[in-house]
Amino acid sequence: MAKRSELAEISIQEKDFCLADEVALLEADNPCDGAIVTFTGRVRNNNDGNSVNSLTLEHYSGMTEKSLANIISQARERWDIGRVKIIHRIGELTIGEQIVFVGVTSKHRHDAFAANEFIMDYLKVKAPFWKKERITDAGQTVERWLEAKTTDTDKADLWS
Amino acid sequence: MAKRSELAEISIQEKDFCLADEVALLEADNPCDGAIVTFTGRVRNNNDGNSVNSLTLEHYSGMTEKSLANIISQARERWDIGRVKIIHRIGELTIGEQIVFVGVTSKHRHDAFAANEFIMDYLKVKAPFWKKERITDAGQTVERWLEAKTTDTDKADLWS
Amino acid sequence: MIKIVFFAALREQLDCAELTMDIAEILTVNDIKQRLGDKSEQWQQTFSNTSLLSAVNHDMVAGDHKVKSGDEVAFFPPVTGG
Amino acid sequence: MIKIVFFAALREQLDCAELTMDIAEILTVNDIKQRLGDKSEQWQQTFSNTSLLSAVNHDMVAGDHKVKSGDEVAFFPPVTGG
Repeated sequence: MAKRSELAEISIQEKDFCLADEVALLEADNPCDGAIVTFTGRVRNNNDGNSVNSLTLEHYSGMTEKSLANIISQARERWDIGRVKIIHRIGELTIGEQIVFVGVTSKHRHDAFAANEFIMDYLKVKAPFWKKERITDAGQTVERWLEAKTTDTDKADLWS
Repeated sequence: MAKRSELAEISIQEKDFCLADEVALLEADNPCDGAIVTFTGRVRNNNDGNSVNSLTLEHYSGMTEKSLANIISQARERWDIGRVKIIHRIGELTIGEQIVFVGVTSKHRHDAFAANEFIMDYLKVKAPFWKKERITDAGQTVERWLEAKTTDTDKADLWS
Repeated sequence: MIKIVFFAALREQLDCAELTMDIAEILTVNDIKQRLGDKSEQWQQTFSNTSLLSAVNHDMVAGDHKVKSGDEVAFFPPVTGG
Repeated sequence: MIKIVFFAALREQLDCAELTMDIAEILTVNDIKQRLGDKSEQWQQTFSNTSLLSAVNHDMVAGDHKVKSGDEVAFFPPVTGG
């Protein structure tokens, strides 16, 4: 397994990230992990049939980092994984912009896949982020807080 | 769903690939797919305790493309996915080099994760590639064909 | 004294991001909710929403979790990140 | 006539990448294996390996698959890509 201390595993940031740079960091000096799985989430152009223009991401600084560190620890207990990186953006984001990145390396591809999906599923229900969408509804631009999906809670429950 | 015809979904090539370029192609003009999952497999520095120096990848041209196209079709039948890209390298590869890339976009992250892992699991047991490793065993450099793992067959069977 | 913070839709509904509360004895998170609800009709209604989540010192907790002076208590709607 | 191709360790064991075989009647993949095994002691032994896989016209097939003139038949060890 790669030394973990070399990487800051969690980054909450306003600025965009570069997938290639993140993957290069996960792979650097890491010749034993043959598998790398990445997840990238982007702002979609619609939600529940409404056209989305942009969104604002709010979070609970301090708790966010703690909850994500806790999720990574749980993933490490369950699977044999090497390096992990979670990036989550905050602030104003427009269509197509990257919101979240999760990268996991492992000797075994299944561990990398499972740990990555687990991290995303738990992040969705445990990490204190909230999205406010600016949507066009019947010609009007309105802001609304996104409602949590029960399917997300169900997905996270599947791991327990 | 993004138009598929824009992308060649399968590429068997000697030359290396660039993850960032592949992801950019999967995401370009694709504002409806909020999730993208990538898998990258690289040459590890060891296998069954032996130090690996390099490997050679042989394939059955024609059948390779057909089998991968078939795997993608099966993935499309099972999950709601947008764009798919599979790259597999052939020829001589050294430690740390990229061997295989699978990228899948979707509106829903679970579909992207599941389809990507399914494609990798099926590729491992259905696509006609063979690896010959150059390893150092007790001080001697020897070549040997990699043995197929029964765990790979078991993983693929889990999907049926 | 404890610090209480609110987030997202809850913060907007209350028009309040943060407040402090003097507590003499040890209270549960539910006790604190109750006290906050006592502030007004509107707060009462807001805190009757059973989907609200609670955290103490950055850990998600249940309603029977005990809060002591110096703790940071947070209330917020179900999270929607990722 | 059918074309028969071999890959990887099998190709090296046989020291043969490709050959053609005249077939008058319709044969199964197993029949073809049998005929190949008749070539020599070594081929006999090689084709007695039950883990060998077979493909006809680029599709993986079972031993009872019927082969007709013009088909391309392939034999190879379990695959190890990815």
